[in-house]
Amino acid sequence: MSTITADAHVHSHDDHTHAGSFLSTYVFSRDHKIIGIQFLFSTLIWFLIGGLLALGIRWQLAYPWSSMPILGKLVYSAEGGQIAPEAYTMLFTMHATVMIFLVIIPILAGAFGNFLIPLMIGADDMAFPTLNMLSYWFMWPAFFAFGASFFVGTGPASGWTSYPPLSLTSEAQMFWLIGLTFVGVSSMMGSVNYLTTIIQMRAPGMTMFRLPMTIWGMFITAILQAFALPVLTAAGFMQLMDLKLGTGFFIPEGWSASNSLRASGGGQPLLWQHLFWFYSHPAVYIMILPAMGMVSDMLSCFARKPLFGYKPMVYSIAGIAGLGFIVWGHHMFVSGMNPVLGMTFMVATMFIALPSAIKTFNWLGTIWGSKIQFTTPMLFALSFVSMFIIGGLSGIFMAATPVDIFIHDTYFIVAHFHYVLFAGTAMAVFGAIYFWFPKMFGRMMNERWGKVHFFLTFIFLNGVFYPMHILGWVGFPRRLADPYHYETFRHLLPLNQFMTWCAILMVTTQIIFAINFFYSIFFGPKAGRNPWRANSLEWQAPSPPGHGNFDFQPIIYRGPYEYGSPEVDEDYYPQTTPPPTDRPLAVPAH
Amino acid sequence: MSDSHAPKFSYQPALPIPNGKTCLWLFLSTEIMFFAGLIGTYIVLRFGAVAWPAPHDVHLSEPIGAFNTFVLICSSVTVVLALEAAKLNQASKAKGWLLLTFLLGCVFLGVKLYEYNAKFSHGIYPVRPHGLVYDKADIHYAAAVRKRLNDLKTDLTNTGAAVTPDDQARITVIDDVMRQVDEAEAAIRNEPDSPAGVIKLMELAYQIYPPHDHGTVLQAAEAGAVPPAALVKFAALEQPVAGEAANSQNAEREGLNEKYPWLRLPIMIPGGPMWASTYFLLTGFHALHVLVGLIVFALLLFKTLDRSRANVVENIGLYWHFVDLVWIFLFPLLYLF
Amino acid sequence: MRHFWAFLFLLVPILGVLTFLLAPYYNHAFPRDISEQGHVIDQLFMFILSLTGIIFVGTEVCLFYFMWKYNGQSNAEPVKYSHGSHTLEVVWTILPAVTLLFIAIYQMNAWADAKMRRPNVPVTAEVTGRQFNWDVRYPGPDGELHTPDDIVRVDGDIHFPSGEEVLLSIKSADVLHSFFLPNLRIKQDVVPGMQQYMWFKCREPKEVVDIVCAELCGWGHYKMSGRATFEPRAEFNAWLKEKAAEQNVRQVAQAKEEKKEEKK
Amino acid sequence: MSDRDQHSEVGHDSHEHIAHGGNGKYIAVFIALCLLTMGSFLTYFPFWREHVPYQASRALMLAISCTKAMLVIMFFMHLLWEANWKWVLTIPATFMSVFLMLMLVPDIGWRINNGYARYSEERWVYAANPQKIESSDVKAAEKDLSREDTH
Repeated sequence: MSTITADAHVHSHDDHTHAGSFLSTYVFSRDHKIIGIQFLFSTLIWFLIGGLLALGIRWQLAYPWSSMPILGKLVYSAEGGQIAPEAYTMLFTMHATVMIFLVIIPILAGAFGNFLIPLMIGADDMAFPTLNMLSYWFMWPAFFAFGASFFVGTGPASGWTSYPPLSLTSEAQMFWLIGLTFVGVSSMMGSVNYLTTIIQMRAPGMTMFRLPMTIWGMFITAILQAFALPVLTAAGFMQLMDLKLGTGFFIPEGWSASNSLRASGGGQPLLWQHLFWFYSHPAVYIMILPAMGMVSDMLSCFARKPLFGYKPMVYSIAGIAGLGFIVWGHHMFVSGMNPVLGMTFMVATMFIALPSAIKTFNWLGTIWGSKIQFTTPMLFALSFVSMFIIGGLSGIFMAATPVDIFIHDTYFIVAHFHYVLFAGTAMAVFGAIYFWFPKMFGRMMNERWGKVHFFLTFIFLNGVFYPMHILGWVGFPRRLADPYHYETFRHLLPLNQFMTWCAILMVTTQIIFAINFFYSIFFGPKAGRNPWRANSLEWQAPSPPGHGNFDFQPIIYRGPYEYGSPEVDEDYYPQTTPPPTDRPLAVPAH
Repeated sequence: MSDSHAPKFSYQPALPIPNGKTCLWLFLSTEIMFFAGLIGTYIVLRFGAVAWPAPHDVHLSEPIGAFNTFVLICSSVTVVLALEAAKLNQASKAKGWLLLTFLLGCVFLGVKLYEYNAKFSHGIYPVRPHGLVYDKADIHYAAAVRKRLNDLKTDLTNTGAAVTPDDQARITVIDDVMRQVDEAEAAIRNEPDSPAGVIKLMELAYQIYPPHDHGTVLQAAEAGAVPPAALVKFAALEQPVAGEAANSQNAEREGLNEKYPWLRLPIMIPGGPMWASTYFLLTGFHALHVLVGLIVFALLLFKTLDRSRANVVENIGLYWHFVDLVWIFLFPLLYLF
Repeated sequence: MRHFWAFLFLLVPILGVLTFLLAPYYNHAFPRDISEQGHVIDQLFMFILSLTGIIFVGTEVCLFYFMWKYNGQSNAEPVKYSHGSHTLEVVWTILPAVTLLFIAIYQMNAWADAKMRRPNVPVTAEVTGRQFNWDVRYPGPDGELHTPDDIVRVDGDIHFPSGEEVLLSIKSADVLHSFFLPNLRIKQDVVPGMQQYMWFKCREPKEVVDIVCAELCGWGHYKMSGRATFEPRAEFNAWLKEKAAEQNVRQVAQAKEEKKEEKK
Repeated sequence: MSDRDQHSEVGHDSHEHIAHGGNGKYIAVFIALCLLTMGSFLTYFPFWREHVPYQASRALMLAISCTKAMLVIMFFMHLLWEANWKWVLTIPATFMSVFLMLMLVPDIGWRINNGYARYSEERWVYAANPQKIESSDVKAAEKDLSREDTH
């Protein structure tokens, strides 16, 4: 508090004086907003690629070995449009890799983290703008490496988990691992930067417990990345060495590949799984915590009511992070891991359901007794809650070790993580794009088409992913190019065809979103500073914010969820508006 | 550090330290996790291993390791003195200490290179698809030895030029080893149920690359891992050496590979491949961190190290101490355990 | 149409529950259980399904009700200016915690039975996963594995005695695989260099079921299938004998062939 | 290059008034570090190896390493004089790294035979040391050896 300066009105004079060359403004920009938008566009392009890869998978499951229309002809013309089993293996490997490492994590932490953190805490930029720029540009080698891996042989085909020794038999894995390393370095740079910014650069009055949930989500995510990712990077290097140099960390003695014996040995394939999941379990929270935060903000804003149980929400996020580090073993219940260890991991896993439950109840509490405005972002936020309930509850099945023996590696798992990642995070991201679009581009997106987009996506996503629970109930294994090879699963073909058509329609629906998005950037109606009449700090800045973000010194007087406060006449009470008695002290300069 | 920008607004920092230092400490926590992954791997793989070579088997010299530890400790002190000098605005003094740190870091890397060279020259490194190091003297080992011998012989005989006496001597050595390989393989083929062939191979392996630590073999025998018969044979091999080096306990026995450096036959070190994997992984990443530190020192040496740069010196110092810390754990784990 | 969105969200619990209720009638549920121990897993699954089903319906209906009741267009009441309730937080922390703890303890026994309490019987067979087949090795008359009288089959046709405890020693020859018998509710990954055990008991006298590989093992993962035949002990022994004889004939033939080649 | 000035001021205030005692303490710590290094190096000598069980010397080395680490962290990295934030930044990482290693032990550090899984036969064929050989085989081998010697 000692640092509050007397001059509370720091006008930004260099809004327009900073104009550098095109390259330094839009390409190698050090401005967190430009970097955030760069991340957004890159990840949306990868989102498209990942979606098309998924369509390939779905096509093969619905019409095995039959020529895929349009795409198959383009990509697999040599095989007459047919997806070969090698290609199928590559499809699901790269679908997961692209979606996780190049879409979800960078869109949450990279795009929204970058854009929102300084704006929401009242900083003029990140603590280290150059580091921030580097963290974006370190994604490009990753983009190239993952992109190149498609063209090496039949592409990486050991699953996104890259379990050795299978992964050590493929040359494309080298590019995959290099891509992973660059993603790791980029995330590491990003996360230390975010942490420093959030810890050190909050506006006067913005105490930790006045931060919006979005920032809490980003903060905990950054901690998870900082602590978990280095372990994966280390493991990735080890696998790279096993692949290229001839070490044997993950290779048992006397292991042979491609008919030649590998002299180096003495390692253990399970070691990779441990190190991998030590990162990748926290990573599933990296993929959802910021979304949870953004959903909390949207819910409270459009319910016009304070967030229910702010502190329990914060504690439950922290609880998820803490527990997230000691439950990785539940991915390995049937992997040959010591079953005693399995039991300890099972108990820890059961308890990680607890914070998620608390969050869900608090979201319900938030809309209780409110006045809901059914805007597009609100619909996406509500669907996040509704879908997260399904995804969360199906997690309990997997935590129950004996049940996991049966459903492990079946479509039940696929259903679970798609409900959390697609129906959860991706829907929250859509909502967040609709919500913060005015702040990013200064214009509004079209509401009517937004609702159409929501409606169709909501229907089709349930059509694709809900039946997966049923498939899993039958024991339908994932990652099989032709599950109908087995008599047990032959009768599931019609259901799979239904799901595939839903998937095709769902991907088609996104055209509405794309058109709406690009049209609105140029022709959408102009948005004011605060089109949603929201409280949090970013809405007090100009839309879009200029260099330096604020045209006044932000001073914070309250938390971000004071909607419907009896103290004021309007139903919102921005964080920067001084309490009535202090009013003369600092009036935001508009 | 370099990319902090001028503040436009006032903030309410949670920690009473500059942003650069906050960021650096956070970075160090990620580094802790990185090395935890590496060192954890080493510990569990090592203690779960069937066999692990003693330091001398793999030409690991404890005094050199201890010297390197000393060098790093010295450099830690000098960097801290550089910081103190910078804080007192004694720029030239600070630069002097920093230069000394830089030099000490170079010494560390130089010693490391020397050590690596000692491994490489003995063929101890992991390389795909086959290193020179084999876990055990089995038929694969025999095949590898045979292949190397054949290659050598073809090189010597196919040159077209007249066979020099020097080459002739080499061919004699090759033929001698080849005969032993043949004998051993024949024994394995003819009496697959008897350990005689394996013992012959082991004998050959000990000739090519004798265990440099007598204790290893004895320990392995105590654990029931070496067939006693092989031990009998090994003891017989040991006899003349014991006599020769009666007055010097640490004298190393010379193997064929050391006697004839051109031979470079595959060698048997139980647990050797895994040892090489972990050793080069750990020391390699540590050396990489040292190198990064040195680059930053070098850049810093061109600047005036007065009070305004004390922060920078402090941050790179923190990093350097962390590198030192990692070595503090690596030294006993790699050299003395 | 004011409540359009609320009713859209109401579809989630309705269709969700309906799907699970109808699925068994179309045979879209657990494959037929032929094992002695599988019902434990099935019961546990159904128990968790009903428990989560209740919570699912409760929360989703609650969400619908709030969306319907507190629609900004129809709700004239002022919003409740509430920051949360300490009592409620405690209640909905403790309740799930107790439930979860209960599930955790309730299932431990089943887990121990499945993976920890190895039955004290001789190993029936050794199964090896390799790209892309399941090989099996029966101990032969001397009851010991890795002896010359072993019976080795590599055609993916694996027989087990039914009605008695079967102990398998499983391992992998190349990459990770997973030995999955959906009809017996058992699954175990096989790890190269590691030898593990799995055990089960078939209660039906005569059954033929699929063996599925449930861990990605390469391009041919989808076709790494096998057939497990369960038959009474007598038939099983007869089958073993037949296969042993077949193997001997084959070996003799091979030996003859080799000799012929040597002569040439 | 420089960080925000007001922060540096705050940063210095917190520990400047504690008497550092000049560079003397660094030299003292340096000497202590050297002595400790020599202490762990003692285990190198055969005399020590013969008289102290290796478990004891390993524990000693680990203890010495931890002491050295604490000295470096506390004095060279100035944590002794820092405020409470140091715990927030250092303890979670330390805890997690130790936890990671501990959890690896039952599977990786204990993999030859942990009661639930063990090395497969094929693996033993290639593993570093041959398995224990039956006594009859040893006798046969010894017979072979004696026969050889008579040649």
